[in-house]
Parts: sequence; structure tokens; C-alpha cells
Amino acid sequence: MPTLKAILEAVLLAAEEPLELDRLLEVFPESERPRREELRATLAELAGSYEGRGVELIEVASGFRLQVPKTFSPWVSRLWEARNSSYSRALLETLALIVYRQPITRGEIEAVRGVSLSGGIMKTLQERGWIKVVGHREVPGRPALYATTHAFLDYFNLKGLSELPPLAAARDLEHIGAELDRRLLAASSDSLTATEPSDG
Amino acid sequence: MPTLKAILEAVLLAAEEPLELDRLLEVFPESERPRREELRATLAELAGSYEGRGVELIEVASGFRLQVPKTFSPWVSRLWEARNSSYSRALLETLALIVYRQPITRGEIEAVRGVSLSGGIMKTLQERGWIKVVGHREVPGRPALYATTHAFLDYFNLKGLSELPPLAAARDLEHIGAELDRRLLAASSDSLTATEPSDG
Amino acid sequence: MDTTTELPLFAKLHGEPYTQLPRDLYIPPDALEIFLEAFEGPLDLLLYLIRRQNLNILDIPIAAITRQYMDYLALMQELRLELAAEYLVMAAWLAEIKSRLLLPSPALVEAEEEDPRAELVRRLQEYERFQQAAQALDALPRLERDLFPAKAQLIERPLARVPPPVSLAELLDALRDVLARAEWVGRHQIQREVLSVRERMSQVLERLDALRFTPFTALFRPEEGRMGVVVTLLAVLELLREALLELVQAEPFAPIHVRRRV
Repeated sequence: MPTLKAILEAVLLAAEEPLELDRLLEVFPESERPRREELRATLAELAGSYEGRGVELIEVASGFRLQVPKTFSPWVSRLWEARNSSYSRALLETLALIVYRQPITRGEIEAVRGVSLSGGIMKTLQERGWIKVVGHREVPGRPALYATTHAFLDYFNLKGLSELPPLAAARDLEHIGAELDRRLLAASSDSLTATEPSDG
Repeated sequence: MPTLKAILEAVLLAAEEPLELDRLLEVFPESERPRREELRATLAELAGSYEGRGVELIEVASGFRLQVPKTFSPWVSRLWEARNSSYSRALLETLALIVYRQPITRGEIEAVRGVSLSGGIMKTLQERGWIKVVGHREVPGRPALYATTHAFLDYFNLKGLSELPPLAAARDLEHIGAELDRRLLAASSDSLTATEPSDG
Repeated sequence: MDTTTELPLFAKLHGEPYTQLPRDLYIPPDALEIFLEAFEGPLDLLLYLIRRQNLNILDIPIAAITRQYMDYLALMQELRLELAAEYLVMAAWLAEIKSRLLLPSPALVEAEEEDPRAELVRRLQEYERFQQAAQALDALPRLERDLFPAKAQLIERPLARVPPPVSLAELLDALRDVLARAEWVGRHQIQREVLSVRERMSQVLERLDALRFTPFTALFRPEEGRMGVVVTLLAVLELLREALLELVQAEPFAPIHVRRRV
């Protein structure tokens, strides 16, 4: 028969939300239900046993809950860092258009892509520091003109936009892309500059 | 500075899925990263410290996980009165066939069960992430071949398929023919009908 | 339908057999229905009949089992339960086995034929193994029922995520796609002025008759090219959606016909 302390720990760990004292009492069949004071005392004991551990028991407005103390956020946050996914196709296409057609307005990007642009994409690109507003087109509404930044060039290890494959070769991009993939596989990320097509 | 044990506890409690050793290592900045053996030893120590508590550390197919032991399910299940966690016989039988006969086609499942499979079952199993298509059998129609996933093993608290209870030996399956032949030789066709109980 | 043979003797009280259900043991009228629906198929039903009578699966009394099986089938049909075709296939098989067993034995032995029951026994056993495996699987401790992931809340979900990496190749790949699509979109916009869907809807309606069916393929003019075919198809779909015409196909892969709805 598990101890009261272990049962409370189990229930709090399994719960997905804070639990009020009454809710904690309800997990016991009536015949075995502890008194409220007993429960409170055991909860205090449990809280004390977490000294120096990776978990703490606190009481918030909606009840008791177990949480990971703030001290551990440097490690815990790296858990999600390690799980970064990749950017959406829409974002990459938008970025590609800004790179090759800059300065460009949002409306122009939408016209080429044939779909309207979700707000998040331009925000993400700006937060990442890869694009910035460089002016406004003098048409009704004065839409912002976007261009790439130095940070963008740095990330891709480019000295200037001229090092990118020329847009004129766009029809050849399939070939270039395959070539790049091949080289990227062969080379380490350090040799990014070496991935430029030799005739570019 | 928290101890390694406390950090591992915090990270495992914060994670939403089992964590592999490599993922656990990645939460440490490179300069502070423990050696694998050290991590393993600390995990063992952590597991030992849960003796008599409401939590246990186990290793399933996709990695390490903290979980509330089975002993506590009477109390924990009272938290969610109406949570439905039972599965139909049809679903369990289908799952059992995929588990023990993987990779297997839908038609092969139907042949053993003697009934056609309702579409909902395979869909449920796939939605739960328990099974996936791993290829196609090279016969007309190229039917999909199904196999179980790590998520299936995780859910059933298993590290690998080898931990499953063995499939009951086919009782005399190879000898049935011989056995029946023997009996047929011994008995006349008259006595065959006589073996039937006079039901009434 | 005689179901009394299926009903067990309920109990004996002071030596007196009870053949009627005790009044306090009320079985709801649809209980039998639920009971019958609980079978997972003909093999499951057969295994049930065999187990209930403690019969040896290697030596099934075919005549008796066939009779009981047929009784159940008749009952299911009487209750208008939807009977899967597999049940009827099994009934035919059982009847066949029964008739083959009635053949004179010398013929059986000389022909070195298998016992006609062998294949049935094999399938019953095979299915029984997986029934047991399913039960064993169900008995394993599992998440949500027996085990629960232990989780502690995070005070604040850290937002400092490392942004995803991007390779130059990916970027060029994206550019190729968007340019390819831009060409398509551009051409489409020019074509749309010539062949609008609305316009084509009117043309299709004009061509159709409310009484006679017109072959679906007659609506398309190959000389208009791909875009023309697409616009016509869109027009037909739009007309269908607006319930202005109906499509008819006599059987799978047969020609499709279309007529105006009145």
C-alpha cells in the first residue's frame, strides 16, 4: 500500500492542471479519505522533500501544482532549442523573392507567388534580421520596400549579393540546385563559398 | 548550481515525450556536457531515488521517461472519471496481427480474422501513431505493408518488440493433418457422426 | 425459431430446475442483439460455440456445430441484424465440409485427401492465437489507463528558440518553385479573359437538354487545349454545385451522361 505522500505525488505528477484540496481529497474512496489537515500536512512534507530536486510543489490560485523551478530554465529551454524545425516553403520562397527582386513590396511578392502573404512570415524574417524596410514605393498606400541585410549575407557566408547565382540563370536553377546539393553533401558547412557555381 | 541529478529530473519532467540519451546530453552547453557514462550512472541513481515514491524512471523505445507507476492508477484514474481508455476487440486483434506478423497487409489481416476490416480501425491505429506504412507488397495492387512504431512501444511501456509476450505456439498446427488422418483411418465414417454430442 | 436448445438450465433450487428467468434478473430486450453484435466474425462465432461446449478444436463435431451456427444466423437475420457476407460464406463452407464427411470413407482414404475439416481447424487455431495475443496486449500496462507520464509545469515556456537553419540550396530551390509557379499564374490570368468559367457555364447549359442525356465527353472541345478543358470542367462542377445539372453513370467505368435539371 503506497504512502499518502507517494499517492499525492503521483496524482500531482499525472494531473495536467493545478488541483484544489477538494479535488485531491476526491481521489480517495470515501472510506480511506484523509482529513483535510492531514492532507495539508502531507503536502507540506512533500514540498519539503523537494529541496535540491528538479521539481517544486507550489500553491497557485487554482490549487496545488508541481513545477520545474526557474533555476533549471537554462537546461530545460535547450530542450526546445534542440528541436527547432525548419522554415515553411512559403517563408523560403518569400525570402528568395526578396533576395533576387529587392527592393520589393509585399504586394509584389504576393503577385508573383499568387497567394497572399501571412503576416508571420515578414515578421519572422525581420526578427531574424535577414530583411529590413529600405523605403516606400511612391504609389497609393506607399507600401514598404524590403531588402536583405548584412546579417543575411553573413549567415550564408557571402561577401555580397553578386556572389549568389545570377537570376538570369533561373531556368538553370534546377541544375544549380542539384549541383549545390551534391557539393553540400560532399563539403562541410565551412566551405559554403565553394558551393557557388564556377560559371556564376 | 543544481546537481546533475536534479537537472535530469527537471528536464525529464518538463519534456513532453521520452528523451534519448543524446537529447539529454544536448541540454548541456558543450563546455559543461557530462560524459555518456556519467549521464547513465546519474540516471540509474535518479531511478533508485524514486523507491517508494509516486514516480518511476523507465526506458522505453524512444528513450527515458518519468511516469507514475501502475500501483497508483486507482487514485489517478479517479481524477478523470470518464476518460475512455479501452479499445474494441476488433482493434486489439488487428493490432496484435500487425505486432506479431509485421510487415503485414490489410488483406492478410482480414484473412486471419475472417472478416473485412472496417476503415476506421486502421485509421485509428495510424492516428494514434501506433502503426505506419513501411512499404508495399509487390503483388497486383501493391497493397501497403503495415508495421508498428516506436510510439506503440512507448504507449505499452516497452523497450522493444522482444519484450512482448510470445505468441502462443500454434497448438499442434503442423500435426493437425496427421492427427486427423490417423483418426480417420481408425474410425469409420459412421463413428465420425457418432462423435457429435446429441445436443438438445 | 427454436432458441430453447441454446438456453442453459439457469439453476436448480431445492432440486427444482428453473427454466424461467427469475423476475429480478431482467435481461433487456436488446441484450441479445448486443450479444450477437459482439461477434467479430464467423470464426469468432464458431470459436464461441466450440468453447461454450468445451469441445476439442481438433475434433469438431461438424454436423452439430453447423446446425448451431445456422441457428445463430437465422436468429441474426430474424433480428434484422446486418449480416456480413463472411457469415454466409462460412455457412456454405460448413455445409460443404459436412457433405464431404458423409462421403463413403474408402474414397477419402484412397484419394489421400486431407480431412475436410483440416483447413477450418487451421484457420480457427490461427485466429484463436491472435485472439489470445490481443488479450495479452490488452493486459499489458499502458499509458492513460495504468501509467501516466509524470509532468511538472514550466513557469514560463522558454521562448528563446534557435531559429531553424537554412541552406543556400534550399533558398534556390524555393526560388525555382516560385518562378515556375509565377509563369503558370501569369498565363492563367491571360487565358481567363478569353475563357471565363461563368461564360462557359452559360455555354454548357445552352448545349444541354432537359429530357435527353448528352455524353459528358461531348462537352469538351480538344481544340481549345488544356485550359479550355479545365475551364469546361470547372464550369460543369460549378453547375453541379448549383444543382443546375445532373451527372449519371450506369455502372463503374461506364460513359458518363449529363442533362439539365428541371
